[in-house]
Amino acid sequence: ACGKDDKADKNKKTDNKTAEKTENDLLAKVKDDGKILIGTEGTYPPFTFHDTNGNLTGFDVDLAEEVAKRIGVKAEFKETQWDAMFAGLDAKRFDMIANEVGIRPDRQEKYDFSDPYITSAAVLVTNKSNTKVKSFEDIKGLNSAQSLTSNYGDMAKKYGANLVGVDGFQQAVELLAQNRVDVTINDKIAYLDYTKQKPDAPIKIVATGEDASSSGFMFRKKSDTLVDSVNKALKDMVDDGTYKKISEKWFGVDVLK
Amino acid sequence: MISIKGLHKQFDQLEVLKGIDLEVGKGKVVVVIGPSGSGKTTMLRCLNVLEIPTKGIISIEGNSLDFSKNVPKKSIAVFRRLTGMVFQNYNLFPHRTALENVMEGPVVVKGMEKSKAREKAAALLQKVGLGDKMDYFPSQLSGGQQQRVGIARALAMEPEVMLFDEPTSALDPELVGEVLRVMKDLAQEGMTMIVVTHEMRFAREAADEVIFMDGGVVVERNKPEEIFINPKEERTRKFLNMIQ
Amino acid sequence: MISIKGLHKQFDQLEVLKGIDLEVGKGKVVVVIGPSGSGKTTMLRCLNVLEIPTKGIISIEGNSLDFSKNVPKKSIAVFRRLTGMVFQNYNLFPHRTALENVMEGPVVVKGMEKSKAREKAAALLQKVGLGDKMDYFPSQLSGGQQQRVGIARALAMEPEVMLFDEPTSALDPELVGEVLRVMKDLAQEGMTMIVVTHEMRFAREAADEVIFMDGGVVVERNKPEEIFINPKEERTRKFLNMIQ
Amino acid sequence: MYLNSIFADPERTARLMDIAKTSLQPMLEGAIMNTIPLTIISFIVGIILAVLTALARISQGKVLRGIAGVYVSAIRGTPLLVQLFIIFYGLPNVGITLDPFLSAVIGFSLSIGAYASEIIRAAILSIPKGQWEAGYSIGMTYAQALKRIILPQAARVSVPPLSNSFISLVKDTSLASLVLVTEMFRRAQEIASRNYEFLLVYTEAALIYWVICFFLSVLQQYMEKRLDRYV
Amino acid sequence: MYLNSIFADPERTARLMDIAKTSLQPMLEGAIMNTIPLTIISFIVGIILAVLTALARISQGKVLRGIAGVYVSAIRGTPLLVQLFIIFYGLPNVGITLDPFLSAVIGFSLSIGAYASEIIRAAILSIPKGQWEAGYSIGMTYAQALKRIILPQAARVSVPPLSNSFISLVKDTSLASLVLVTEMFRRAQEIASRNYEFLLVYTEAALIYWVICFFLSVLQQYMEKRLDRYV
Ligand SMILES: Nc1ncnc2c1ncn2[C@@H]1O[C@H](COP(=O)(O)OP(=O)(O)OP(=O)(O)O)[C@@H](O)[C@H]1O
Ligand SMILES: Nc1ncnc2c1ncn2[C@@H]1O[C@H](COP(=O)(O)OP(=O)(O)OP(=O)(O)O)[C@@H](O)[C@H]1O
Ligand SMILES: [Mg+2]
Ligand SMILES: [Mg+2]
Repeated sequence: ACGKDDKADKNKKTDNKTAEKTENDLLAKVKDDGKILIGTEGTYPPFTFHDTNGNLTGFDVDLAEEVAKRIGVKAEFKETQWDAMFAGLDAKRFDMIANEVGIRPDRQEKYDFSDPYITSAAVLVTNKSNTKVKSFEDIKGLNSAQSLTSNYGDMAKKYGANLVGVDGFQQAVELLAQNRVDVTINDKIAYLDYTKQKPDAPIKIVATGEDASSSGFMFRKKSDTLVDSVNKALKDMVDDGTYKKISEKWFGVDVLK
Repeated sequence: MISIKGLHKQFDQLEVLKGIDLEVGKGKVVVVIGPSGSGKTTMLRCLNVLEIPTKGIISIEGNSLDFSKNVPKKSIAVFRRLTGMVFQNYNLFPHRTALENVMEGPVVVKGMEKSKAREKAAALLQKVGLGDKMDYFPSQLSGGQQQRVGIARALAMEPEVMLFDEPTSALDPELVGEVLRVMKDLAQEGMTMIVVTHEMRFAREAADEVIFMDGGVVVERNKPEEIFINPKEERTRKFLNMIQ
Repeated sequence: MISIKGLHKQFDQLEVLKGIDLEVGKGKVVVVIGPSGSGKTTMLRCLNVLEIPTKGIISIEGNSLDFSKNVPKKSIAVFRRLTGMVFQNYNLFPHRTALENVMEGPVVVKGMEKSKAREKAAALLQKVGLGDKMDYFPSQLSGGQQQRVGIARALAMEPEVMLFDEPTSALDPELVGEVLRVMKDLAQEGMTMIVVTHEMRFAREAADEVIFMDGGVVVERNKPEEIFINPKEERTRKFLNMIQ
Repeated sequence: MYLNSIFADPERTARLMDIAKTSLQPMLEGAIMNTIPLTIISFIVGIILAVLTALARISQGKVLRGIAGVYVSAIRGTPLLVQLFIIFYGLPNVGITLDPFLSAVIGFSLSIGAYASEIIRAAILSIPKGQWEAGYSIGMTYAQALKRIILPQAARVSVPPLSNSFISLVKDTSLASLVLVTEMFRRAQEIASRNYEFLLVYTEAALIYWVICFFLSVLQQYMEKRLDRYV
Repeated sequence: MYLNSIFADPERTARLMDIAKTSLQPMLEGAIMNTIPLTIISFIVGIILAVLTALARISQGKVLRGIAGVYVSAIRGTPLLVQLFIIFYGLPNVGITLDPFLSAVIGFSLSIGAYASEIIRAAILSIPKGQWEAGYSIGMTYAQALKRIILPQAARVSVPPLSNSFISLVKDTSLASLVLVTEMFRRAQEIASRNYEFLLVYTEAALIYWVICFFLSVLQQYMEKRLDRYV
């Protein structure tokens, strides 16, 4: 680097500084832009899905929108598949993920989470005609349809089931109905939504897990400023009853705990 | 003995053969001449049943097909083996060597043992002067050599009559001679032959009879020395003037 | 005036032209004969610069290219327009009508206005006797007609010299005449022509000189009446015997 | 059994009919707004790229030939999904952040460019050398002969295989949802994930694709006929 | 910037390197156990189907031609994903329940059968009529001429476009995960869904695909050369 390049170097440094600033202060950036980019699947009812008019809606969507409002920015949702959601967050195409993402230690290694906003139990689901499986202990050696993206797979493995990888709950149910697998472990709320839509589905809950798991909004690491204000907004919502209203709208009960 | 009676061939609207009658005695050599489009090729193709005539009867050595009725595929395949066809542009199988080209018929159609077929094919290639080119692919042979392989391939099926459709017209002038020589040898050995060609040397030296076709009919037939020097028909005279 | 000096052409190992020297006066007609592989086509292609000679000098009407040095692409394109080439197998553009084939050069290469080019092309087609076939595609024309379109296409570029590579050898015998007639007319109008052909009638009637090539060199050159009746070289005599 | 159960249960039949009806509009919207424009734009850009690549691959220049060769091999050798992934989620890491639609166009064009270049290369090589020479002999340059003589004839032989590519592209655009383009199949997924009738809704989407592809194959036949005019 | 950030952060670099290393084995396993066998079996079955379809489409029989035409149109016109979906999740509704691997083989074979039939049909039609006639003239039947004369020559012209299909198939097998076949890309998804490095792991999978496709294109070149022997 001779003299001539010095100036360019200097420019770069200052550039870097501003970049660093916005990088460390995501909240400031979001406020600057007046909008928060939220990644979501849009195909996971009742959390994030499209209503009959084609509009994106759901529990996570409503919550995220309310949070954005309280931060004072517009919520802009970006819909894509599960894998692309993570890559999109890494690539800074989204600031936050609102997709009922379970808070798990391995995820916390790479990402930041908000405080949990929902707690749900795991349920063991079988075909209606199945009389043998009565508890989680019974699934040892049986085939369990599990999505790659959920923590229920680990649970099934823990109880000794053989995992059959599927892309979502719907596929698992299809396999159960056709007796191609024996069981699936999944989110109780998702199960309830499914049976509401398809009351004649030949499936039933045979057991409910004791330890419930909780989900939250997900962020890139070092998003502290944004996470803090999101947490604050969440807390305010719980305090002033907004959260309860949204929860009851979707589930009829309060699902926070 | 070959006999053609009332042979007609129609393509869509176009009647190409308008009633051909012809008899060729065993061992005779007939040369067919005539202007382009007069139906020479079509007649040969009908004899090899590559075209199905509209009507007419063809018989070769007692086997006969009457095309006024529906002719079953099977009898066509059988009849086809009575004639050997040599094409203007050779139509050798490009993916087979000279030897394999000649063996193909005996092995596949006649079910001859490979070793026997190979022997036979080698002898035939020897006969047409290609003893040293047996393992060459067609693309590695000159036009004259390819045409001689074509002759050997047809001979391998031991046909009653050999049909030649302008066998030398795609050849360089200096390569014409080698093919004509093989054909003359065949004639001398007593092979019955019908040859469409404008090589007057061949007609003069090897033909028993020359036939002049025009507009789908046989206009004139005569000994070569007669027809060339003293054609009876005006149309024949005009045509001969044009090509000589 | 065309002059070729020390023209050599080598393909990989094979030396095809081994030093050709030739001069052709303005308005003269030269016929080139010789066995297959003797280099006749290669010589014509060198004159049209479809092949780049290994060494040698070609000059046409004062423009000259020396292939001992590196010749820029641009001068090749310019030089190419001095010669018009007529191919053995016509090489017409199949996706263009007869008229469009002839217009293509003037419009695309010379940038002539379309209407003017159309007029000119029509006149040329008239001249080669195809006034009524202008809107036909090549596939709809007989070989003789296609070859005449090929001649018109070359003439449309107003070359100094016309090169013909066996222009009639792919034609049916009765179609040969119509092409030769057009060529004879051209010769009479004073076009300089180099013609590779084995049509002895044409050589006798239209050539000022006949050149016999063999093994990449000019073996003998003479007036047609001399060379056919009384060739000086043994090789020439042998060749003439074979093709006649 | 399936059909049985449908007709045995009039309520279910009605539900399915209703879903089929109401899902038609959003899917068609997705097709018209995104699937079709994406397909057409990518195909056109891809074909231009393919011609250039084909020319590079048959050119004399070794460097040019090498670059084109690596491009074709890399694109043909790796999944389109990953290519789109890299364009949309990978490039921002090196400071290039592209629009969803633009990313999709780039991804699909690169893909068509690689596959079609092989087709066009073969087609160009199948035109007899004599056609080049006839062009040269009346004084044409390489570019002129290519444009006026060779490509129009190469077009004729390439129409059927290029249609194969075109028709595949129509359906491959469903990958665009990965980069946030709401094309038709994404709509189908949205609808099915709400009512869980995946089989029905996907089949309906397949039928719409079929209609589009049918029009394309009619276009193909028309082109073939038109270009065959002179044969 | 990305590269910068990787090398600026040695911990992250080490993590990525480690993921890349440990994910190689399961992916290769998926490739060897499923991706490759699935590709090869489906391609062979598909080609047989394609030849039969091509023959049906150029045959005289109107019914045969019609059936073949609808088959080709339906398969080319609809997404492979939906076809697999119907085979695996739809057929049980009418009482046909198939194995995952078998379902995948059927789906991919049907697909190759349709696309390749167009290629083979064009190749057969490109063999000069004189070759059929030369076969007939020495007494061959249709079947004999086809097998001994026409198909071997058609093979030559079809190798490049069929390789296109083959290479596409390698990557299309990633759809097999939909019907529960754990092929390579599924493995990649499993791995990435544990460590969330989708971009890295997918790119690694793409490289493995590339290697497989590279071998295929070497095979293609060998076949082309072998079949070009006599030209
Ligand atoms: N398959 C076909 N369909 C339609 N017309 C045909 C067919 N084959 C030949 N013809 C027509 O039949 C007529 C006679 O053709 P044929 O080839 O028998 O003549 P030829 O005497 O052999 O002519 P040439 O000397 O040019 O070979 C021509 O007008 C030709 O166009
Ligand atoms: N592009 C090429 N590469 C290699 N060899 C070639 C090429 N073109 C021609 N030759 C060889 O050059 C020699 C002369 O060929 P040329 O075509 O000039 O002969 P010719 O006198 O025109 O013969 P014919 O009468 O057969 O047309 C032949 O041996 C030929 O094989
Ligand atoms: Mg004929
Ligand atoms: Mg020549």
